[in-house]
Amino acid sequence: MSWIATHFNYVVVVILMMAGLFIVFSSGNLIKRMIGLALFQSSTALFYISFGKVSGGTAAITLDAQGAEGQALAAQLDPAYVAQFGVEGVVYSNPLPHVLILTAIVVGVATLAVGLAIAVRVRESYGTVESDEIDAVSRVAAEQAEPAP
Amino acid sequence: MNGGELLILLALTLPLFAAAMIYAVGRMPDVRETLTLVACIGLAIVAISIFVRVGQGDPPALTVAEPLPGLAIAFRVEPLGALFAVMASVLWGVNSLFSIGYMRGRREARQTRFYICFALAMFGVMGIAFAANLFTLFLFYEALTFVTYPLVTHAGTPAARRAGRVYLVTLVGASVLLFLPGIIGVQSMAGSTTFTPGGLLNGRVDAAAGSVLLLLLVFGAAKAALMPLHGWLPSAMVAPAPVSALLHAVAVVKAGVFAVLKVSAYIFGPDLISTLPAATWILWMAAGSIVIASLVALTKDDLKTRLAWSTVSQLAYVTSAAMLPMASGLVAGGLHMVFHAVAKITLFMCAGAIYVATGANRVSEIGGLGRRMPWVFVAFLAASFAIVGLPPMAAMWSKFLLITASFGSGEWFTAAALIASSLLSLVFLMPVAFRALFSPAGDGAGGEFVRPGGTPVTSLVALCVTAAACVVLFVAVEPLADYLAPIAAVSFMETAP
Amino acid sequence: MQLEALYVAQPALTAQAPILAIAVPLIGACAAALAPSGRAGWMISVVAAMVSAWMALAVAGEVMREGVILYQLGGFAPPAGIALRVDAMGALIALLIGAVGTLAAVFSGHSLAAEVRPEKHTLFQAGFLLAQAGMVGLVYTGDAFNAFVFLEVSSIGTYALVAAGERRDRRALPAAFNYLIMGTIGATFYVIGVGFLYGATGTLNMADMAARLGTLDQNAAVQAGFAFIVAGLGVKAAMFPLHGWLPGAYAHGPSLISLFLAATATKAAIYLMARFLFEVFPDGAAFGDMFLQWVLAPLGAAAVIVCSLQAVFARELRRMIAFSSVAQVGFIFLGFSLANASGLSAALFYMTAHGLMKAAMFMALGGLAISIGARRLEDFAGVAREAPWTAVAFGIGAASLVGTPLTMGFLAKWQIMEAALAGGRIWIFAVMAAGSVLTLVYVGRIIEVMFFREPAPGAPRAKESPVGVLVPLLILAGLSLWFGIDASLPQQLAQAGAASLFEVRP
Amino acid sequence: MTAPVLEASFALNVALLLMLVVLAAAVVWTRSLLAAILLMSVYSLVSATWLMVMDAPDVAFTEAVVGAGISTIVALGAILLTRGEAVRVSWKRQVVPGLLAGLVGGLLIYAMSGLPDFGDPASPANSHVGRAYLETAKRDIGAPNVVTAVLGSYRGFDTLGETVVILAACIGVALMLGFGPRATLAPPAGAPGDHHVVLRVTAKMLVPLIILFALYVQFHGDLGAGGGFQAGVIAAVAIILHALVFGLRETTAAIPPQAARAVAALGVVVYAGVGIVCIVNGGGFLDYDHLLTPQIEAMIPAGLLGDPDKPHHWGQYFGILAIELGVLMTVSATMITIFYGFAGRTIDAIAAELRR
Repeated sequence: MSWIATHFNYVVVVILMMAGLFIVFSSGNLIKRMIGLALFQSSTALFYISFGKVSGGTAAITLDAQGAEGQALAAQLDPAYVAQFGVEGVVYSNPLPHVLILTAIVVGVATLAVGLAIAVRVRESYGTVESDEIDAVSRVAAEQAEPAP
Repeated sequence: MNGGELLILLALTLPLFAAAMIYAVGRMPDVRETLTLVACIGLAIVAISIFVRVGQGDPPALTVAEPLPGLAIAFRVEPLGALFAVMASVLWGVNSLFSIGYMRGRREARQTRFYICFALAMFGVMGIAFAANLFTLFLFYEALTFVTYPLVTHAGTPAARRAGRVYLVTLVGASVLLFLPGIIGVQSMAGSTTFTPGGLLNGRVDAAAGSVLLLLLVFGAAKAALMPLHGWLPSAMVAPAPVSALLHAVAVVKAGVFAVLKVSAYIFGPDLISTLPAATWILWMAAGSIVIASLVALTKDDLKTRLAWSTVSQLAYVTSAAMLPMASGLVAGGLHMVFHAVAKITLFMCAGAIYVATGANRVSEIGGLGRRMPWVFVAFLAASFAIVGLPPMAAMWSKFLLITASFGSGEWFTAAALIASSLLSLVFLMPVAFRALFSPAGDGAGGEFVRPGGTPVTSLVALCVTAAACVVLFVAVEPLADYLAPIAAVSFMETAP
Repeated sequence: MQLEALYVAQPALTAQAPILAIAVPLIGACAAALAPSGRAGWMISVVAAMVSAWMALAVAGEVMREGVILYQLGGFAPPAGIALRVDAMGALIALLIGAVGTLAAVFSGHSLAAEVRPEKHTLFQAGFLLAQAGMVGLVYTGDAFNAFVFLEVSSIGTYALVAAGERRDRRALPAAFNYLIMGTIGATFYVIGVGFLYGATGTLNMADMAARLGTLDQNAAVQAGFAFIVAGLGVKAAMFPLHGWLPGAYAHGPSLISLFLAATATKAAIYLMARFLFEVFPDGAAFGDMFLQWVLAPLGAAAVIVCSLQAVFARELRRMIAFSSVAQVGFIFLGFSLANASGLSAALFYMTAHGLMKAAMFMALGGLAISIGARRLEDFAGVAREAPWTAVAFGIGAASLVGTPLTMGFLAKWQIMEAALAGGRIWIFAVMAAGSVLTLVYVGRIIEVMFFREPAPGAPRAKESPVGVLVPLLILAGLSLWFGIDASLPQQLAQAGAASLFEVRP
Repeated sequence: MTAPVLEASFALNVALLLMLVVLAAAVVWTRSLLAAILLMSVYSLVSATWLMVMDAPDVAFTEAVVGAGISTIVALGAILLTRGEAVRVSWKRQVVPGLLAGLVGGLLIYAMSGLPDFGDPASPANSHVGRAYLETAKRDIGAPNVVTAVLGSYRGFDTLGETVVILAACIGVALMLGFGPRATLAPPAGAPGDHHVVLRVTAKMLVPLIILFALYVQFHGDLGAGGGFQAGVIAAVAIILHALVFGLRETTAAIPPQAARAVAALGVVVYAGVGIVCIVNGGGFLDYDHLLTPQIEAMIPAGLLGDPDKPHHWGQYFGILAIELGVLMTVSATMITIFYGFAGRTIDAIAAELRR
């Protein structure tokens, strides 16, 4: 199997991360930056989930290997493979990354909500959500605060 | 708590207590000044008892706290420190007497603050004198810098503030950049900073590391005003005369040379010093300082500034003494530290006395004044003799020992500088007294005193006492030298040529 | 001061102390959010923070007696379950967080009234307690991913808390936004790094991870894990040049938050980084040492010099002190970069010292901010006359910052410099000395203005801080002094912590 | 032993990932924020589909409700209150960010080569702790859904932290945006909601159904995909739908903002309280096996909890149930609070702020 096939997921993850980071760094619009941040954060989800996938596995909800579903799954796989990597006759994907990513997604939405809320307040206070314009307003204010020479 | 600990504690707390009391009674000048004098006498008694104890071979010691293992705030008195403490406390008393007349005569503002800072400065001096290790010494050394800052800027004028800034920047900067790194270096090489007879670092460092540490520590003690870190001293002369007298002749600059002597005697030790190339470099620089400062003093018309440059030169004597590759140099340095202090305080008090009486502060203004202020100028003449090193003044001995030690160790350059400087000081000091005493009539001779009655009596008494002390110490030099001998681990007979 | 003297052990409580130090402020935060009035919220906040600090003290005492403490959560042994793992180093930092948190909570009573709208007080207290709980959790946890969760617990609320400074200074809003972006990128980098390590080792427990990394050959994933974790935590710890968020957030946020963040937030992140550097990658041999010598040390030095200079030239007082914080982080990293027990111990001690001194300085400014809304340095002219106690407390903090003898800051600098000399790193020693002088310059500027300059005519006059501010303020300043004279408490913990890490790393 | 990689699901994996790349590129490209938000919504749905392919139904569920659902609503609310278009950024300003992103990307690509192959069942990640959960979950916890077992019990402390993060977001948004002046304003005359009878009737029918579904998701969590997070968001969606159709005033009358905030805090109290109860009963924090003391078990009529002789996990069961309840409370109340915050903000409020 060529490297690109075994690591395809990771390459995509990297591309998505770069896209997210690029938006965060390059955009001056606060809302757009939050969107980029969300993209960046969600790419870590893809990262974790990718290495938790087990070939031929199924979701980590315990099945009865003797049941219909279990039988159907086992039929697609080499019995030796199942014997080595299965748990009680069923091959599951790794549940741990799923748990971690559930947490990460929730953290992501929390960050998004707080970030957007701050952005809204910035708009109310400065009349804009563009970094350049905010900087300009701040600079003017700072100069006014200085006493006349 | 044994008697020794109690004595050290007393020596440290007495000035602090005095400062607090002075603050409390600040509104009653008479009480305030009486208190100061009482404190001076008390401190002098304590210092002398410590001095005696050390002489009897029972040096007091006290450990206050140990913030980190191996890093203690501790005190242990040795002969040099005891001598320094006695000298400072006695001169504090004399100077306080002088100050009373001067400050009242000049109607100076913020007198309470002045006395408080003086008391606090003595606290710093006592700590420096008794410190058992470099860390403790450093602590009080810095404290001394900060409590004397308000004294330097006492006048509150822009010039005073500028001088204060130079003072602070030079001293603190040198401490942080040179002295402290040096101390940390010692700690890391030796595992402690305790002053050890014979030298803490002796046998523990190689010549390169030792040289670096020596340079750091000697130049870090910028209060010793070794060129090129001398600039703060002349500029600090904007302070009132008592401040110059006590601090710039006794407490501050002497703390600097005292630190250099301690470092030389107890951190490096004469054996190590004699092997370090840096010691020789410092000797050369000190010799340069001696001559250059004397030359500069020649050009100054302002009396106090002239004296300040003379101090720069004289301090370099002590530094040279500490760096000589000969143990007897240390004794000479210790003696010179004391003798110079007595002489220089006299000179500064005379300058103050002249200023308070006539408002004159330039050499060119004092022609003929001697007729009207004979005591002042006789004292001035006596002290000038001491600075030059003429008999029957005590400073003759220390200078003599120093020159012989230089010859003995083959440092011809230093010896030459010492002789040259003596001749130069003859040129810049003698005319002052002569002009006042023997010039038939001068610019300042005719007019009235600025202050009716001339120099206040207390001030006059003070400067006469110290002038007399210059002579008395001439006789007492041998016991003193013997007292100091342990620091160099040699006896006076060996130091004698 | 001996820990045992401070805390009388109560076995039943002591066993649960690590989790209670986290859970109590968490529940306190909920209670504060439900509180009927700002006053009630304040009282809840004080009590919860105090209990947390008390528990942290219990943990510290236990650690000194027993060594490392393990606390299994949910009754599952690691690596399956999450465990708290407290060593002396963590105990020290948690103690710092607890102490500063308690004093900050007391202080908040007056400062919030002046700086935040009354209807927001309860929420503000809740957010503050969450931040405290998050930081203690971050320090105590022995699980790499759990650390991320607590990193976020301590951060998400504080973004909004910083932004709440807008009432006084609207620049708080963009500063908070910037903080949020940078903080989130940092946390996400950390997660990516943990992902790599998890991918390489299959575990999230830090001790287990360390054991498994020891058996692995160096590969790209492990190295990247290391790099991303350090970079991510570097953002949180304001490691130069990733510190861009810090000056704004500290300078424009409400006093309470500036004070608390400055004293603790960067410390918690630095602590976590230290655990990765010295515990999880115990002999990341070539890689780890190369990083310490060629990356961390130069960055630390650059922070010391550049940010001290920025502080020298800053015009706003709080900004000056914020830049100073970045520079101080540089000092701490210089201590780390020595890569030996004495360097790490010194750096830990420095962290504690810096936490206490910065808390005192920011709290003093907060106390002054109640009466004058000043920002520029000149506006503070002569405050020593109007508010002597506050100014003195600020001065003590500043003295400790400079490294004046008899303050904790002196011993901290002393230790790092001594360790640098002992390790033969003369250049680090020289940078420290130069940094100290620069510190002296800007602190001198501040002190000169505050103590020796006359107030400008017509300028608003400062008032002495109310008692509710003065008490915690003077305690903080007093701690800086006390530990400058008897440093045994922090020193014991720092040394024990450093020693325990370097036992595994000959 | 090589695993069957190029199966149908792998092709699906590749296709979906490529779609994600295209969507991300479009987000980078567009200047319209509305378009970007909608694209992100689509992105979330696609990635939810991909997560199903990756055998992560719980995550897929969450991504769908959170990413495509609530995040989109919040972001739309934000652009309504700010502006809908980003200013064009000159290419010069994009060089440095591009280089930075490229640098990180390059490091990542280099590092990824050190990771095990995709789908490798023997990789460290899939063989150490992750596999241990699969083997022990049934014995220790008894819940069929291993993700729920890990989430609720093995790593229950993480989940507590996560719930607290949600609460922190609630507090943060409430601090920033308050509860919305609009909530107290009378609706403008002739508000559109009044005329859409069909909409109102449908909504009225939908709201209870959605809530019912939320409860199903909640209680089904230990059997299949689902749990407190997903259920909480779904429940919040019901409330949000109500607000959209009937107006914020009506909704806040039914569920006052203060009540929502209180529920969010109480959720964490419930969660942490379970942990404290475990401590009081002599266990460790969140050690659900100590949730039911022998005394309590004795009080429950025999047989109600099944055969007492068989190994049972009622402590774990009740524990997970209780903490999921806490999660549900916090998540739903927080989502509602966030919605109130954004929806309650008006242009009038903006004007008032600017005047102030």
